[in-house]
Amino acid sequence: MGGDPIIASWLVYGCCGAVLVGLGLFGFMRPTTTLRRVLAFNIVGSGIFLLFGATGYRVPSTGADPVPQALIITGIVVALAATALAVALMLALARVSAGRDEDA
Amino acid sequence: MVHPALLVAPIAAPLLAALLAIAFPRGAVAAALSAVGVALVASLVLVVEVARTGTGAALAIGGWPPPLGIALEADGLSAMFLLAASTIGLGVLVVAQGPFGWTGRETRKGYSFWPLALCLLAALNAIFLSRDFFNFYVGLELLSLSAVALVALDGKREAIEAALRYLMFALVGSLLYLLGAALLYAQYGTLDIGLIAASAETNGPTLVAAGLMTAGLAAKTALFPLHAWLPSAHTGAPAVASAMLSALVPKASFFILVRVWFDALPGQAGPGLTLVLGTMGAVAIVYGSILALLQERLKLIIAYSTVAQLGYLFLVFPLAGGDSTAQPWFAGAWTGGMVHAVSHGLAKAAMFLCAGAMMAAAGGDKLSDVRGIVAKMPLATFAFALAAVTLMGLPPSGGFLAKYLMLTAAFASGAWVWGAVVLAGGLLAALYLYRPLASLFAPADPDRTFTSVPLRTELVPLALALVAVLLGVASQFPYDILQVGRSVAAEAGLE
Amino acid sequence: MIASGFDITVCVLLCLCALAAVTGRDTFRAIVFFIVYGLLISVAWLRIDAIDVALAEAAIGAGLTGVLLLGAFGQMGSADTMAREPRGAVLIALVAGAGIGAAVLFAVQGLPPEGAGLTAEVLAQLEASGVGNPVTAVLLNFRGYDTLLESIVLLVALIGVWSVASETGWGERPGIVHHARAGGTLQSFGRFLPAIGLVIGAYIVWAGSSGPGGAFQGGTVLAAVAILTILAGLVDAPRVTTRWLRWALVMGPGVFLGVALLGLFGGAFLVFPQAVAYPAIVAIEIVLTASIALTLVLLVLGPPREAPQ
Amino acid sequence: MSDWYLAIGIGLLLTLAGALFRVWRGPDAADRMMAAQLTGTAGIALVVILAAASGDWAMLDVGLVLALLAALAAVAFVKAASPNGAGDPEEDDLS
Repeated sequence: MGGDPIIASWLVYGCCGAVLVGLGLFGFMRPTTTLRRVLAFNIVGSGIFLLFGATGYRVPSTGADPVPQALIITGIVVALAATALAVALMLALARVSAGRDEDA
Repeated sequence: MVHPALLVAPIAAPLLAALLAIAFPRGAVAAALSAVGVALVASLVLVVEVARTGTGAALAIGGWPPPLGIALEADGLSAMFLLAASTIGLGVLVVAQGPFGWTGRETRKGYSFWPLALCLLAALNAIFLSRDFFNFYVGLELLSLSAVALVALDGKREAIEAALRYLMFALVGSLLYLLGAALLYAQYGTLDIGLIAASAETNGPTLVAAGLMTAGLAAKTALFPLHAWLPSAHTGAPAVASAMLSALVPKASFFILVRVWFDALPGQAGPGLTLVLGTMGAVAIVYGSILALLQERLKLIIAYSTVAQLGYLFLVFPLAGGDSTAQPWFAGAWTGGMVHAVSHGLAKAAMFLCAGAMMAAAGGDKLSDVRGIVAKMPLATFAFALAAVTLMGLPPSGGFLAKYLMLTAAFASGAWVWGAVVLAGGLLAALYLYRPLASLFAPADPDRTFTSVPLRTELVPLALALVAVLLGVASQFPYDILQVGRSVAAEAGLE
Repeated sequence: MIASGFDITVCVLLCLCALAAVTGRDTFRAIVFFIVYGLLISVAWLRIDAIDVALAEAAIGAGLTGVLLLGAFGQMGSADTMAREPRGAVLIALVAGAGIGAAVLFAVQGLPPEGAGLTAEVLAQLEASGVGNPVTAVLLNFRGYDTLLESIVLLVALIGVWSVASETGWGERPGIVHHARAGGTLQSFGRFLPAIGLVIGAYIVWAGSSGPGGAFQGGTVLAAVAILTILAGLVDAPRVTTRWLRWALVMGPGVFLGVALLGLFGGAFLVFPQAVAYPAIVAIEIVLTASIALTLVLLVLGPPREAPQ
Repeated sequence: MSDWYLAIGIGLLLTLAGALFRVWRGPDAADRMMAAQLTGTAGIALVVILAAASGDWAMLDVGLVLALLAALAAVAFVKAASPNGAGDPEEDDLS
């Protein structure tokens, strides 16, 4: 059993990243709540990271390219910072509009 | 060869001051003013050096040249934008001492403002000096997060709502940009602008990458129809913050867009893309102007004017990059766009600061509130009028120089439609600025009283508006500076 | 053959989780799917040999982000209900998402299959960088400037989070008051896990100089420990006006920036001469870890709470 | 050798898929939480399998982190289910 892979790992994960980006963008743009939008934003982000990381693994014999890995770690942290700010704004908005009609 | 400290100071000094302001809020004002002062001096020296030597300055951070490391580089464009950002930044911070200065007790707004404003300025400078597409991304995120927090600073429901909407646009804009940068790296194995330019070719992945970057950056620059976040965000923020948000923040994403198409991928913009960007810019000019005409509040007029004025920036793409033949007027169109970015920044900051001062004096910013304020605040009113001259593009202002260069290019290349848009934009600006001006200069109601405001809130916008005019008076100097360090391709337009 | 089967199964499950997280009306379910998604994506990272990223994704993506979203959901309660979805808007989102996804797919499959990126350049300079882990070398040396800015992005986000406090809340402790039954399961969790977590976190920071790991991953684990004890109601976060807290927050980026500026005396910025590169980077990593961990804890907790009535 | 490990990995992924179905169906928040915790266990097993398959034992660190963070997620689940996000179900039982 075994044998050569039918399709290179990097291409599988690269394409998966592209699909995740599409799904996440759909989730971001469809009419929904802020919390769900923030969640979708994180899916778009991780899709981009996966795609980026996968393209760094095109020549498995040399190992994964460390530069995209480092950039992705930076990106993950930045995404968390943005998520935290969005959540805080969302909760603040809920607080100041408590008692008033929430429709947006 | 300039000392590396000159390139580092505009970024490091505000960052250091921001850290200080977080740890030791009592010293925030002093730290902020001295740091931005240092940044201003450094960028002034850079501009002079760049003009004198006719070459840019570069520094490989950590001694690692690209592609492994990141390089800072100041060409003419960087130097001009740095100088504009530091000038406006210093002016804004001087005024901000009033509402946000240390009052003996730490407050939510007084504590938060300084680190946010300083990081915003540092992020701008970092972007203007960078040559690396991922470093641009980190700079953009630093810029966006501090800008969003400044929008929300007021704490009212409208402000928080505007901040949230702004954040959503900014986040998706950054992600699309990052996706493009990732694809470029996957294609060329580098993120450095110069190295990408050296090996760039026209192929599918490159075009998708550039398209994604363009879409993301256009959303961050509030290009029509992706402008929906701007007016509410800029009016919801405190006036000093609005000055930076309207004058500077959209310029950073525009700056990156210019780097993408003119420096990294010269010759790759097809006529379709430049037509789309130019058309959206033209629509923005008309749409923003009409909405500015319909507003009753001073800050909203200024904010919609920003939507319109940002439209001009995108006319650079068809004017300086549409055709396949290199022509002398392309350089003129490109330079015109950049001069417009700088002079609009100065004038818009002046206007928002005036609006802030007038709001403080009149207790509101409806046109009826500020009616006849000239008697009480002649300097601020004059500053507003001077800034209006620049936005309308009247001689001898920087706005005139910008529009003159763009018009010349438009008519020389036979692209008279774009020329007509530039002309119409000037007329529309005159129209929508006429109403606030008429109101400010009207005779005041005899029993209307205004609160007194500190003199510096009038002097700073006056100084900024004067600089915007001077830019046009000394027209040769900015023109020459902007040519320094331009690649041949950029000299000849996008090809 | 088997390898491809494994990869494809992972990707299908990933896409299913993402789909479930972005559709439907139940927000709680969406968040649960998002957490499982983070877990699967860590597995994906291991398959493409990116252990450092897998660690970051496990700690941040599946961990802290999920906790942040769950916390927000718990506090939003019924405020997080959705208005009716207009068909047209859903369709536009569908077309835009599918269009961009397809364009990216097209770009990915059009990439040259042999791009090795900068692997060779990084490995050639690895010795000069002072550390043995190529990813850490890029993060803290070759592209240390990005990391410096990133550590400040975290701080700016925190100031932004704090700045939306209510006017009366300034000076209070961040986040809501957590409580748990004395001696209950939650409290025992909060007493038992931190010891293990501290060891794991410190180990991951330490391992980062030679193998997978580093300041961000380790800092996140340490942050998770602190959050756990706070959620268990065992300790309360310090007031946002506490002086030591603020100095500790800026210490990491501050030391990093200071070391970077030292280079200016030699006409360079952010240089690590090879002789001192290893100790310098490890020292920066340690202070950076402390600041990052603290910042992350406070980011997850949220703005200072309302003053007690 | 590594193919055997990956084959086992596919099996694990299938059990994980089963748990995913439970997350989707619910019907209670508690069902979803339990199913998610189950996927956490499967995920750690996957990490161990992958470490064995590639012989790179540094991958086990990822398993450690996942295990620790799963505990935090469990606590967060419990918190999210309580009325204002601050409580403890054991406490609520008593009151």
